[in-house]
Amino acid sequence: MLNFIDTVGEAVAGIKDGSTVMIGGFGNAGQPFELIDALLDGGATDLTVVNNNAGQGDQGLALLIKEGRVKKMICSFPRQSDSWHFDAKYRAGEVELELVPQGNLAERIRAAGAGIGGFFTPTGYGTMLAEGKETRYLDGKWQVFETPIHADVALIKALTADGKGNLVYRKTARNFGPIMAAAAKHTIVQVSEIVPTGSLDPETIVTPGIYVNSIVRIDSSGAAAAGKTEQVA
Amino acid sequence: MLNFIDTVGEAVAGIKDGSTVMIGGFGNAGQPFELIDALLDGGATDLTVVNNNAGQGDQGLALLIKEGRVKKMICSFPRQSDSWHFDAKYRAGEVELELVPQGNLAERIRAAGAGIGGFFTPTGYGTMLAEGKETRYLDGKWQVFETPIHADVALIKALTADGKGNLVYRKTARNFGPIMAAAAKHTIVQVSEIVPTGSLDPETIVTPGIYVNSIVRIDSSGAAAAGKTEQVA
Amino acid sequence: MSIQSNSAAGSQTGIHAGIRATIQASDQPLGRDDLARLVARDIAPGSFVNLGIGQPTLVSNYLAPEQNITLHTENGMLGMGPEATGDQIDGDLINAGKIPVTELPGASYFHHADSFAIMRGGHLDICVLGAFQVSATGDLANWHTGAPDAIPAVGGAMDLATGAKDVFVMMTLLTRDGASKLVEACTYPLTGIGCVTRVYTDKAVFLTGPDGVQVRETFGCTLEELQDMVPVPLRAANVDAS
Amino acid sequence: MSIQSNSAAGSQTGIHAGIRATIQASDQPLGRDDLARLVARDIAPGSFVNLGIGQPTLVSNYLAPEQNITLHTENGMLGMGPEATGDQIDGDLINAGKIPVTELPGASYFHHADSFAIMRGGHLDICVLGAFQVSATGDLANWHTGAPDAIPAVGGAMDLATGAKDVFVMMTLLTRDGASKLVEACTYPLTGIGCVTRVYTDKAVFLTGPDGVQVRETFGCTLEELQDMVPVPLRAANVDAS
Repeated sequence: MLNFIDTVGEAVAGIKDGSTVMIGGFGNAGQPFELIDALLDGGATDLTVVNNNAGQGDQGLALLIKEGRVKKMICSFPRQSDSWHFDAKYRAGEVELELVPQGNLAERIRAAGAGIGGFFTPTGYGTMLAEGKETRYLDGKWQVFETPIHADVALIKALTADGKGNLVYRKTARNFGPIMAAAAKHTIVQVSEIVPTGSLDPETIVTPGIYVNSIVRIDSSGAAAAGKTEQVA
Repeated sequence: MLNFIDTVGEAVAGIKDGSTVMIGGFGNAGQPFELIDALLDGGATDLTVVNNNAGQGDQGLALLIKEGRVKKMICSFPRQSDSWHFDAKYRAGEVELELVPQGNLAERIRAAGAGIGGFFTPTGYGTMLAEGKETRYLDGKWQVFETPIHADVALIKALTADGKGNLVYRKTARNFGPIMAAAAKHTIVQVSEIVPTGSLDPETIVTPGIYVNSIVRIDSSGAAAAGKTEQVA
Repeated sequence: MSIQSNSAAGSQTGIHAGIRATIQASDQPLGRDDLARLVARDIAPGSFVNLGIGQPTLVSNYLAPEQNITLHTENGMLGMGPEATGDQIDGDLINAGKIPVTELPGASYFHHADSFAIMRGGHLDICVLGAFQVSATGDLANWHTGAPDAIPAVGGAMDLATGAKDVFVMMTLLTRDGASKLVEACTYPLTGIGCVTRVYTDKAVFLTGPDGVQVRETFGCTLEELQDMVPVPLRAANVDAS
Repeated sequence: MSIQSNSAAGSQTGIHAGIRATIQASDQPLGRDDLARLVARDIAPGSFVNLGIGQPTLVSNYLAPEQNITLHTENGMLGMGPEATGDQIDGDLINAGKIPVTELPGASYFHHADSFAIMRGGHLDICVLGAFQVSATGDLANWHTGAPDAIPAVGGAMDLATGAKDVFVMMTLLTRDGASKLVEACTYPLTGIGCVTRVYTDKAVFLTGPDGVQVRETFGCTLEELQDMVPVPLRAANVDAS
């Protein structure tokens, strides 16, 4: 059931302690900063977070980690020049890390949304990230068995939603949004704009409304300004 | 390498005897009739054809089957009121049939294009279409192991191509086109229109040109007229 | 036996009171259109639904705009509208039965793998299918008679049976020969195991599941008369059963 | 040792004759830019290419428009243009290194699973990566030093190494301590097995594969001097080797 919600606080209010939360974005593009801030304010803890990275600087996911609210990170690239909060928590043994090659991360998320119970892929074969995993020789190469990553909640950012919850994205901010929307039981989307149903061309909709549960509009001028600032930072 | 080709005959000239050929379309929507006719004229035989159906009436794929050029059909729905050519060949034991649930057909084609060596899916578990297949209990249900369907050639129909081979489709004529384009070694596309590179909105491209090898434009008024006729038939 | 309120009907109280009254008044077996009307009434507002080829397609005629139902067709579309007529007919816009249809505001198109991901990923609320047989535990047989000379064709039946959150079957209860299509175990080749949650027939609505078969309502017969027709143990549904 | 014509260079005869002459004349180790120029020259016209973070990114500066190369960035784009400057900078348009970039005519955007399907499905012609070590048989180590206190981060490295038709590595041949990065067997944790087909270094271009290492050209050293630096058997490449 689709709901249009006035504030990010209300949008994330149902997220429970112990939830698995997917967070869209690659770098700052597509990061739902306002929803992450609301999650931080909301107090949910003991979270497993799925994101490409593990937080940067002193904002968003990095603060969630700093505050000890993240039990486990599932990501492909935690270590960055400004991932100091994750680095500290990881070295202190206070956050668990499941490191996943980025394409496996994407495909495992896609599998969850598509009803695939597991798949074989060559990525990672023979490396320490495939240690202990089942392998099989298929299509002329050794492949590794990978399983879907499901989530309770996805927090994503899109450009525009219509009244049916259909979404379109903007440039490389699309990244993990569409597959996370499909993989989570409950998908919360922040958008810059909500348009009347019928305004979006049906040929160009990227995420059909069937994957969307809650939509909150963020003032786009403010969001754009924030994006600029963060990009420079 | 992308080529724009003047005639359907030249476009399909390289298809060899014994090839696996994917043919797009669901019903008449998205069927590349002109390319199929050219394949019929071209004489290639001993083909394995992947299509949702097994030919209808006295046209296209049905004629290819009638002429004995199809060794094996991989499809989900061969039997229709007007699939008489397939029916006759099948009953005579002159065409092999691999019957695949439609979603498994789509996902197996997708897997081939995406570099997935195999996957588990609940569809078909416990039915005669899963007999002899490996099964595994995953995510709380029994699932069946399915393998990718690769092809030498895909024949598909799109609405518009640009100079980079990027494609957009029209309504439910999209169906198998995008996944077949990715699954075949060589993808041949018939389009109604070729537009200058840069004319298509990068947000709305469905098949990126990386999946396209040959493009031939079919006079769209003629194609549309043919579509109407076939729809009524 | 009275009609029990189910969650779908309960959440749209009053919308279809007129229709409900009509059905309650019936002491005859339901015709195909009345059955379609009943199924339509039972679909919760806001649901995403796939209607199978044949009898289930009739359900679309009775969905009220207030229900805000989105129809999926597995050949790549959400937001399918009614069958196209006259100038609306467009060869590029068809449903899974290859019938020309229309597009409603808010529709979207996608390719076949994405379309079946919607089904197989468990995102559809309800799929309504025809059937040859349904077993007491919800096994479905609807794609193949098993006749040795039959050419099999499965289409999307197995994906729909496996993927939707609820699978409703619509069928006549008895074959032309008077045999029950609700059976202890299917004798026709299976489409899916334990997937059917409700069976809408001309004589009764059944709830199927691991605990056996409950009867939600009957049309033109008593529970006892129904039991005589059906070779599986029946019991009346609890109010909160569906 | 002279530069051998490879298929890429051969198919674009004349386009980069000037660049080639420059490299041939060099009897010094190549600088990073000259190396990037060399890699750019070796990419066949019409190729789809992914350039890894760091040194490989320099290659984009030397791709000639006539080569008609399409750049892929794994965060969801084909047709990536040069780095954005000034008003072009758009936080929603970045590359895999999170640097703002531009969009060329004919670009397209897609989500992460579709983007990695392009790589993993074997559709990219070439991917150019940096490396810590490459083995004689083309094993790649480029994601992790293996140091016990290091926080590992893999990103898309393993997908790129496994998926592209050809994997080119760009690196200095020697570490700061003078150890060869071309090794008999990698001591750092592996990124992929047998995936590297060419290694571009400041001192030589190597062709790697199941049959061992061939040297296509040297820069500022003889094959014998090179062999003294590298602990794997080297042989001169055949003209048709690459």
